[in-house]
Amino acid sequence: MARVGVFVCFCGANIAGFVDVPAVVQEAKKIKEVKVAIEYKYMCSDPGQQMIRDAIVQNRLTSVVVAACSPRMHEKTFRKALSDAGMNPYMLEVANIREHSSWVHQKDKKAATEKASDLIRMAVAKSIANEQLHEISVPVTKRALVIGGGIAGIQAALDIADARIPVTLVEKSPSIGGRMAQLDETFPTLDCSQCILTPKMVDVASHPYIELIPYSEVIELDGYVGNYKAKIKKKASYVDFSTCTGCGTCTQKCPVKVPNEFNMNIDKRKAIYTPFPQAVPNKPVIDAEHCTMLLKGKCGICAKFCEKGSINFKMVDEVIEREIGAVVIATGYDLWDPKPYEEYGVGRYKDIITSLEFERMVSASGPTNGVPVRPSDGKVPKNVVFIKCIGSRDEAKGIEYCSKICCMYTAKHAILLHHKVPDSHAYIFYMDIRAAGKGYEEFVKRAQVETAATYLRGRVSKIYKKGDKLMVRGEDAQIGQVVEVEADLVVLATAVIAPKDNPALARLLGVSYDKYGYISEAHPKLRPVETAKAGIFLAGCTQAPKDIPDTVAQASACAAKVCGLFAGDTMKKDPMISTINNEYCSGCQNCIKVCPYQAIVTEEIPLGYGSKEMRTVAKINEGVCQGCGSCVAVCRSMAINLAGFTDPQIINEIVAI
Amino acid sequence: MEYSKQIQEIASKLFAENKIDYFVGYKQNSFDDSQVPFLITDPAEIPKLVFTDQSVFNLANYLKPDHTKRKRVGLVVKGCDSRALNLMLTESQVKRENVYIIGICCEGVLNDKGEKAQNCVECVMPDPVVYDEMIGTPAGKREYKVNVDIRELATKTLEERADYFESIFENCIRCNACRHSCPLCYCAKCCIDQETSTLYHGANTSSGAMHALMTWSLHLAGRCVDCRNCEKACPSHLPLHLLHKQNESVIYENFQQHLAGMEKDDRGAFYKYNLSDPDDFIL
Amino acid sequence: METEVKEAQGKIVSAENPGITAPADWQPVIMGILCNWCSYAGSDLTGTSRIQYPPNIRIIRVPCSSRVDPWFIIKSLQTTADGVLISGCHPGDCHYIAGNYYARRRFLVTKKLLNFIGYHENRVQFSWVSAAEGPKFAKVVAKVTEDIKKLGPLHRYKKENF
Amino acid sequence: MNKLTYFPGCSAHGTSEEFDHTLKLVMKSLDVQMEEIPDWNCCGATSAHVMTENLALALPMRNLVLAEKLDNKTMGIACASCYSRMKGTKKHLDENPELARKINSTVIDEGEYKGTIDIKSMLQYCYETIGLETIKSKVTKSLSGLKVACYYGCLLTRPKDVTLFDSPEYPMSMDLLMEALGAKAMEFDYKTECCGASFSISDTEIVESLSGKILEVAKESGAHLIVVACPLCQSNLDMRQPDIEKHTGRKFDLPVMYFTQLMALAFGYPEKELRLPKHIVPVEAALKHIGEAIPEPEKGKKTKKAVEAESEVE
Repeated sequence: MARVGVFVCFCGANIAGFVDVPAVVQEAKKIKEVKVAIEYKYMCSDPGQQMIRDAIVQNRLTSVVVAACSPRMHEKTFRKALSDAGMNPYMLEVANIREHSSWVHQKDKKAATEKASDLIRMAVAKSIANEQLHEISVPVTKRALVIGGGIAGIQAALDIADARIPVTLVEKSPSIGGRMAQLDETFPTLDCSQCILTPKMVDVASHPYIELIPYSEVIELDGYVGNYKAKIKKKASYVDFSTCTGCGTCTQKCPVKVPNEFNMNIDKRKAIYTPFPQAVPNKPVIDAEHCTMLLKGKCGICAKFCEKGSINFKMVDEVIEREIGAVVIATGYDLWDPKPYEEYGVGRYKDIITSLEFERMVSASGPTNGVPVRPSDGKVPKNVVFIKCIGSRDEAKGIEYCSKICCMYTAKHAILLHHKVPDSHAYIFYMDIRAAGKGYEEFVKRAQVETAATYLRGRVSKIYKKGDKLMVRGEDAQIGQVVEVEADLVVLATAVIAPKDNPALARLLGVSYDKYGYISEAHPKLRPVETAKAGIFLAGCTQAPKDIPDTVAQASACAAKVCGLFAGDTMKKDPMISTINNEYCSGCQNCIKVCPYQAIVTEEIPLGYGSKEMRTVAKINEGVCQGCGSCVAVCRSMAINLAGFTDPQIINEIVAI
Repeated sequence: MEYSKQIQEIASKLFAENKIDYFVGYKQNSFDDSQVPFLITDPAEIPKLVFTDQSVFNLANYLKPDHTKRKRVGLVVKGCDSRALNLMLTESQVKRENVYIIGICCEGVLNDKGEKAQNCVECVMPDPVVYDEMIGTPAGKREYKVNVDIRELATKTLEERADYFESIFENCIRCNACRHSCPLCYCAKCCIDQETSTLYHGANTSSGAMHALMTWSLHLAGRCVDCRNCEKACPSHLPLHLLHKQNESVIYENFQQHLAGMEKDDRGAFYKYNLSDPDDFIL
Repeated sequence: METEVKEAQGKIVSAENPGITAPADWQPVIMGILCNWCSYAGSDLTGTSRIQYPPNIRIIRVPCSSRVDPWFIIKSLQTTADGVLISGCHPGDCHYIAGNYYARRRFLVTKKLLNFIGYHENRVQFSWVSAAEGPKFAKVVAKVTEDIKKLGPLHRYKKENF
Repeated sequence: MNKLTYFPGCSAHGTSEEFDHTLKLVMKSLDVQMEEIPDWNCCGATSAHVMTENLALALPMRNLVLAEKLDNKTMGIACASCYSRMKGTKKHLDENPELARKINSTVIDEGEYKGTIDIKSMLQYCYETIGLETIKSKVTKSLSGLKVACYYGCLLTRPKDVTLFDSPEYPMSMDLLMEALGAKAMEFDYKTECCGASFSISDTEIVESLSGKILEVAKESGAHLIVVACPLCQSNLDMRQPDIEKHTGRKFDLPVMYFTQLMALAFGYPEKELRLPKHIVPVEAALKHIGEAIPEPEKGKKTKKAVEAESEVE
């Protein structure tokens, strides 16, 4: 025989003001299973919870009904109170008499009171059918997979690994480092990017808990949070990293020259190459698209000169598997191609370059040894025009959003230009200056004052050639006139866009992405580093344009999330999921058809007791089931039930009034 | 329609080649010209097998696990029966290799008044949709027509309909013959018999019957193939097809003209969805 | 088909069955089954923003509209309720990806079937209410309550003891 | 024998008579029969569409209705702004059939508007319909040695979604046409900049500054003359050149010719057929360059390198 306790909350005047609480309590007392009914000012307060705990013990209650605010508010609080009193927390039912009665029927106290009593009757009836439930614990594989070896991936990997959790870091290019490795100095402090990045890269390579898999891609992911299985394709590098010493002879000897993507194709690299001197791992790979040996079967010079014999032209792609518990997506960003800006003569004029090309030029280790030059004639430019918002904030030609970092790096470029070419002058056409961030506004000021860069507010309408100069015509909105600047070099601050294979990756991981191709977060404010899929997190520009500080912060946040997920050997999970009574299951497998999470599988059980013949029935995968109940409603045999919302519970509610 | 000979030949062939353990067909009734389902294990009985327009029953019913004990069965099916069988295969109640299907291109069977049965007049698919051997010449898919009784009832007032159906439910004696005769009611334990639910389905009252029959028809919505086995089995001669045909017509016109058991791997209208499904009835 | 409701000598005359009348102050009971993530949250919002609506509805919480088995509706109509309102997430917003699409199909067939055997179509109603649509929830409840008041008390298939 | 419905526009019979004349010559030798629309009316350019929208639509619409009567697929338009008005109107009417019916019934008695005809500027017609190969084949006197700057003006390729022809910012069709005639089309950035047309009466100073810019850049490019496809452009750049020179104190003497004139020349018509006297800035000097050898600029080599850049072996 059920023994139910009913605890009615005044919620100050919130409930008591519009519902006759004592009357409600009297009504509750009339229900035959109700052994005790108590009212109190604030049930959620400590004394309130204490009353509940005491009542449970004194009256040997089998279930508890709290009539108060919405269960979405305090269900957890009261469940805790139950378990503190040694009762199964899932024997609690909450009657929502505030949001559903006192607050919405303030003009009719009688009706509100009746309704409150009804809601309590329903809750009592339901609680009688409640079953004791226990948190489900799912085993977790304590290994994280980080996709992308840029600063975001590096930071996330290091932070996770420092917590002694093994990390597999997958990078699709031959070296980690990403975009940040291409930068010269970083705003707003102007500390050299290489100097702060390369030590971290080395840490990654040497960290006992990090498995670095360069020149590879994730091609498959299945399983569920804590129990993913990833397939990783190692692209053939044609160099045996285990024996290669990275001496670099092969790269010197290789006769094939290819545009160097790391330097934005300003100079050449070889067909066997390491992307840049500080590359990690510092081992060369062969670019199969250009190596004459692989293409035509001639040459093979690198192999001749390699003392270790590490070169192996027979090498093929290899697929490896890893069992992992969580994934961090950190695929970074691409830059928008300014081709559509025909009125600027993009593509026709060599002396119009993008910011990243400029960045490589001013980089000390860059193709021009740190001196910006005009691609057309190699002269050092005196007047340089920087144009912002190329593609950004431009529905007509580019994308609507603001790329966030251009204002700052353009200011940086003006300063760097001044450092490298003291007698030069920078003109900056801008729409707005967006310098929100620690030390950012000051940095822009510095560009304007120290380096006397000329900031012109307005769009450039035209660039045309005059002799070997480029005439940049635009509006200066502040003086309301058209101005023309005679430029030696024009630098376009092109928009930040999502990597083009983001959507493909998102589909393969089963996470969602927005119309631009950026990976979507679970909640824009409250869950900014999680995706909607449990156990998959995101860091850096793969979510949206970000500067380095934000990226690093988010990467560390991901690490914290991963560590949280891996705390303890098992994950705790809400027990309100489907359960199958396979005695009743007739194996029609319609539940499998409707389950949105592939949480139902089939299993073979004996036809009858001790029978050799087997029959097929459905089986719930507790780790995957999210408890939506779709399967319950389609199960004609009523073999499936949803813990916490079983048919008996709901029917009890229906018939209780 | 007289295929007794062909069926006998096939049956004896199957037994001879030891392809089957059972053969399920029809046998002439001794006392009148009606027929009864006939399950044989002994080839000697083959001559008793018949098939005419009196072969009304849906023999797919005899593939239910508890009937055939998962043995290999030779089975005679008409168009509608084959659709039911198709669903049983899709819902993995029957192993395809365990059943040898003799599909009949049906010309329609007779009702007890001796005229062509209503469901045969309105039949959309007289040919077998799944078979190992086909007898007769395919007539092809026919145009779907909303059941005549449904159309007639639609013209009645709400109150008239209510009274009519209440009278139907009052006459139900809850013998569950309809369920047992339905090839698609194969559940290991029917929800109506379950301890947890008997309480709610109620006893032998009009409301109990209403609840049971409504639940039953909703479980068959998008699956019922209109073989009318249930009606033939009903001792109170209730027009059980009304509920099923009503659901069928709603599903047909709203969900891409869905008809039960026509294609393989089609589980019925409730086990898939379409983004453009009607939404106007929702506030 | 259905005759319009008549207010005859202070009595409510059922639009479903003119034979049935009820006192003018008769209040229907409406069983509301709401999905946890959109509609229940929406109804909470109605409360927190103090939007008033008729007190006739009794709310049951389920995780998703796809959890609603048609026989909950039949059950309600047979026992305590004069009408049923079922509410879930808008198409595309389902917390469980596609639950409400499956539910939508079942609801349509159930609604038509009930109407077929003699229940007025307004007895059972459905709505999509998002977690942000507090005002809409109030409107929906008001409308459903109004409709069902017109129909008068439900008399058929009521079970006294079970 | 191609047939073409021809809409000359007001200027063709006046200021730009040489355009009209040479166009007819060229079309003859290209074996195209031009049927001028009988009783055509003003396209309403510049004035109508700033007054009332419906008038601005009605005027071109009447022409379209007349054009549809002589059943040719295409209608060719000499003047760029007529072209813009007509094509713009057609697009607008096709998108708003209701409006089309209204205007048609109220003001136009010539018949029903069907919206069947395909509108092309004469340049577009030469480039797309006739094709450069055919034109090359007709060249008897190559213009090699002549450096030209092709000026398209604002309307020939704009707005993009109306004209659906060439690039709105840096079109190349006329340049390629000129190359086909043997002339050298220079890199010219101002090919689509505004010449100040609509101010040519009201505020000549603006015209002078804007057109001046164009002339300046054209001069920079090293061209001997400017090629245009629009009467208004021609008159602005040609007629105003002396004043502009007076103001800027720079000597341009850049003749401004219609592409059809050069085509006629290349097709072997005698110079007198080109109506050269009509030009303010004398043309003869520029045409003397025909036959000169142009020193190959190092630009060509550069591009070759660019090709190698893909992958080269030492």
